Amino acid sequence: MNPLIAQIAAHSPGLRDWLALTSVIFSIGLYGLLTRRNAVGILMAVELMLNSAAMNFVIFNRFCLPARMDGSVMAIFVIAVAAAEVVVGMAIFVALYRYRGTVDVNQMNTMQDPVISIEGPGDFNREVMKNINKQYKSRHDH
Amino acid sequence: MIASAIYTVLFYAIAAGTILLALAVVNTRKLLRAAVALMGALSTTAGLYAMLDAQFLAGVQVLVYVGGIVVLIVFAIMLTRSGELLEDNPTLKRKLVGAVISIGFLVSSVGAVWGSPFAIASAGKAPANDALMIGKALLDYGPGGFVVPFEVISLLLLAAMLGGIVIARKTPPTGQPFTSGGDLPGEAEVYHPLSQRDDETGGRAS
Amino acid sequence: MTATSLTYFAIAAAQGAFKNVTVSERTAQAFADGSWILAIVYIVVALGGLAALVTLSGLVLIYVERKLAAHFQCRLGPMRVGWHGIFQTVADAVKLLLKEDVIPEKADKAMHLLAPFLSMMATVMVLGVLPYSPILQITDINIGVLFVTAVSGFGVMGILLGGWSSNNKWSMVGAMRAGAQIISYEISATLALLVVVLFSGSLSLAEIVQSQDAGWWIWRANGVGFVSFIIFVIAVTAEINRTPFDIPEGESELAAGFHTEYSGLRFSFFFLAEFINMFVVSGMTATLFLGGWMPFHIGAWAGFNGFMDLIPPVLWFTGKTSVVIFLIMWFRWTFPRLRVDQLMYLEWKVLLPIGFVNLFAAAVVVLYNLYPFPILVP
Amino acid sequence: MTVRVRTLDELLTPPAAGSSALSTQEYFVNMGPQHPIAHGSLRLVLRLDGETVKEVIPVPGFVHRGIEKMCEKLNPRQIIHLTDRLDYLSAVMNNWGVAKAVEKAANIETNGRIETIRTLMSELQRIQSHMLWWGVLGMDLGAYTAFLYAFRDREIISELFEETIGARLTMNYVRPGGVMFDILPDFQEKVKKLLKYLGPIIDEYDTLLSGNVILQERLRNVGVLDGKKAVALGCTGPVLRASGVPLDLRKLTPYGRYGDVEFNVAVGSKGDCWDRYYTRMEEIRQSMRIIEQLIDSIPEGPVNVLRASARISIPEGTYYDQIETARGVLGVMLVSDGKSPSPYRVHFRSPNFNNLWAVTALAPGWRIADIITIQSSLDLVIPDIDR
Repeated sequence: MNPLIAQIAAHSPGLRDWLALTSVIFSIGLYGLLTRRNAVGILMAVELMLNSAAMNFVIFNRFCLPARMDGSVMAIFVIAVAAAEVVVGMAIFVALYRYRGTVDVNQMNTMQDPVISIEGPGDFNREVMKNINKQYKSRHDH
Repeated sequence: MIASAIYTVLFYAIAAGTILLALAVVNTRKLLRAAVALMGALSTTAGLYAMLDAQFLAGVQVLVYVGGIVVLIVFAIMLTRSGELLEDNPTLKRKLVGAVISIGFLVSSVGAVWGSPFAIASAGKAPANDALMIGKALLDYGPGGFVVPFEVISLLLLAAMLGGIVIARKTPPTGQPFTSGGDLPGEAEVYHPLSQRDDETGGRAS
Repeated sequence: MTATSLTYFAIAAAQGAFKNVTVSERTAQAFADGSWILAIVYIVVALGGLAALVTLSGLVLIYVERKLAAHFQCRLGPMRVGWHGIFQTVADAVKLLLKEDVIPEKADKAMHLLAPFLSMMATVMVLGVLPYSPILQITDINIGVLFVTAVSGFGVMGILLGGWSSNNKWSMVGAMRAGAQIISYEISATLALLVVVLFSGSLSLAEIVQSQDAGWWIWRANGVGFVSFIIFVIAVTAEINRTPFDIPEGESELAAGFHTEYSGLRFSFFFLAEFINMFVVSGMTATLFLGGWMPFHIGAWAGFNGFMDLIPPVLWFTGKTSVVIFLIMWFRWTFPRLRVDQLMYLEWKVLLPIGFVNLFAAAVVVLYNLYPFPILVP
Repeated sequence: MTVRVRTLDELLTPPAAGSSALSTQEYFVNMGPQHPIAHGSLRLVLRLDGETVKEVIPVPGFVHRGIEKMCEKLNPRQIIHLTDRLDYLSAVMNNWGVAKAVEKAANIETNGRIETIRTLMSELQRIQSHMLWWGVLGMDLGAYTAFLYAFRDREIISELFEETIGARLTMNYVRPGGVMFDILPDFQEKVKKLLKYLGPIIDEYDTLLSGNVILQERLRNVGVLDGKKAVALGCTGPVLRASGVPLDLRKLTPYGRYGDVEFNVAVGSKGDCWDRYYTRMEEIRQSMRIIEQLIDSIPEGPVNVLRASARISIPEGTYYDQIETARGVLGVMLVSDGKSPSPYRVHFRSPNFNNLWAVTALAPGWRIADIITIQSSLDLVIPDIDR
């Protein structure tokens, strides 16, 4: 037998190699999640992470419980959940885009402050906030 | 022996491909290219599933991800016009933070994997017909059966479908309850020939 | 939806007794025996055969379509190049290959180059699992039917990318139409195909053919099979974008739809993919509903059956596929094209409900063993 | 100091009406002049929202040749040779239109043989024109076979024309005071054979296309043009008649031999594309009826009441006459100064120009594919629009 082939065969991937692969994919997804600003881009990164997690189930199934199918079943559940998540996610992005004209997550800050941007001296800023608080109140009173 | 060698080479080749494509997914500035790279990454993952003797799962992966999810993402990219606008280059700070966190995760998880003992079964041969086994497992109850989670997943999918429709549909006209068919407020201005016919046929010259 | 269909797949996929000797199995055997040369010969033969099949079926189908169209339209069609114009397609192919490959200035170049190959790949991958005869099949995977349904996703992506990357509004409209159309009709096609999977109890294409030993599913499945045959033919005609469902490329509306900006070799890839797609879906229809390579048998008529067995299986497969191809071509040269909303109406409000009811009926028939009509074979 | 503040109300109320849909962007596309539907060189600028048409702006003028201006340098006999290039599918009828105006202006009386031959040729050409339209409609809707069927049968009429006139498409046949050539001895025989052939063929057309569910779905209730609007737009011909207005000059102000024959004016009820389709199909049948009645009763006589070299002098004044071509009313206006043999000013009121603008009224609200149907059902010949 060719020694080279024997050498290659000796490096046949084991459980740890597979798990290392999924870890790498997961961390790539994590990097994307942290750096991307577009919501759709973030969702794609999440898909990568979900995918590597699902693969972990199959890997453990294959190496630790080869006679059963629990891991595959779990992976199917993950795929189904991912599909559901993408559907709802996309619907939300489309709705967001409709109202805000963008899907940049950095601009999804209406919950923190009704004022989008103010450029001016501090006094004016405070005046504006007062006005807005008044509006809040009058709305609430009604 | 030869089969084992081929398996090894295939594994490293596909793994390298997957990692490269995954890197493309998170680093490409054009989102549509990222979606194509995602399609590639998910397809190579299907190849990995096939190597793990989960053929049925590989088929499902391609069917659901490539045929469904990626196409949906592409549509979403087009609908939200993310494809036209290049995504802002993330700042160096962002990149650094992301790299540190993800590499930290990678190191810790690989370390954990290498450090833990696993109960690896010796007779590692998967059953010949995984589709049959999966079908039985999904509809079975008792130990090894997943019928309840399966039903829950069906419910989840239904809810997701309804939720998607409700969230993404057009806004109803103001002043009407949120139950109408969701007509555009501006649609009344659109001249539609069908609506025109009813009120003007009477005055037809003859 | 997904979970339900997955389960149906899983339930139906039971192991058959018969196992074909496919090219991939022979290769694996050769590797195991240590005879390298034989294995490489098998691989080369398989790849070469696939390439030859792609080229030949493309060339033949284009010629046949032109001739058929001509005779439907009371004219002769190509007559100049070779006897009755048989080399016309070759000449056209050479012309296309020699043409300049124009890429629009503002196109997304990488995607523009990638799209035709994705389209082609989706088609060629299916050719690898179709059973042409008991011994002539490149590989028989357990999940054959699922695989065939799955890889058509690449075709959608090819068309979507081709239309998007051209940076042309007509292409874009065509691509969006194609995306919506193929995804919608895939559901109906899958529902129709699940009926056969239910009856034959397997996802492997070779086993599905084997299960039709006693009669083809189109009539042995008691009407249910016939309904799903019709649904399947309609749905796959839509999936391969042929008239009356050719709205993604409808030449009088969108110039040429998603491949408006393609020329030369890349255009020929889309073009060839369309024709090989026709072969693929017709082969699938023949395999699922018309018994694949299985000869035509009638009950206990041993003499007749023996005579039918004399015809080689490859010819049976080719003949049945040709019938379906003829049907699809006949559609094209007779019907006008639908409008995009009528197309969606047909799928979501007509075919899909019928498909669901049909699948339910099939499940009932299989579960309670309801065979009101006698099966021809004892 | 710049301050940009969005108040709470602004934030909580959704954007204004138009933008609250799927935030789609309207876009413009050019349909033509290099587009399969342009049928020559018509440019339609479409304002689209996705697949839905918001507005259609026709931009004619790509095949403008200045025919009206050229006519000012030519004498009435020569003008005939330009009219076949207007609506090239109604060449004989265009000839006749000009001849009729000139005859009215110069007070030329023709005889029964001339009028019968003119009527016969016009009706043959009307059949031929509607056949071509039928085939092109089929082709536009994706049924390519219809196109070739139509051309196969059109060929027979074309050959008939070629034998008599010497041309197949750009025919110069009718001239002031008569026709160019006499009919051949076997003309009647051939026309009768043609009629015998055409009867079943028109039924075959119905079998191939008219009864098709997809075609009906594509045509019915699409592009409804009611009579009032059609009149307001100045539509004529089958387009107007399909909207329920029975305006047919052959019936209204009979010329030629139309007063002597029995035929019905095909009239639609709703004015949708299907009505326009069926009006034309019915007109083919009615034209066949007219030919049938006339073919056996062609009177004897000369085919030209003027000598070939006779000078046609038009007295000073403005003259107008009109004729029903395959697409509607062709009006010919001649202004003469009474001195020069050529008219001072010539104007054609072409049916296609007015029918074209029906697109702008019909298309909004429909899909891109319906533009094809609507434009096809209007049966436009672009050189007649641009002149």
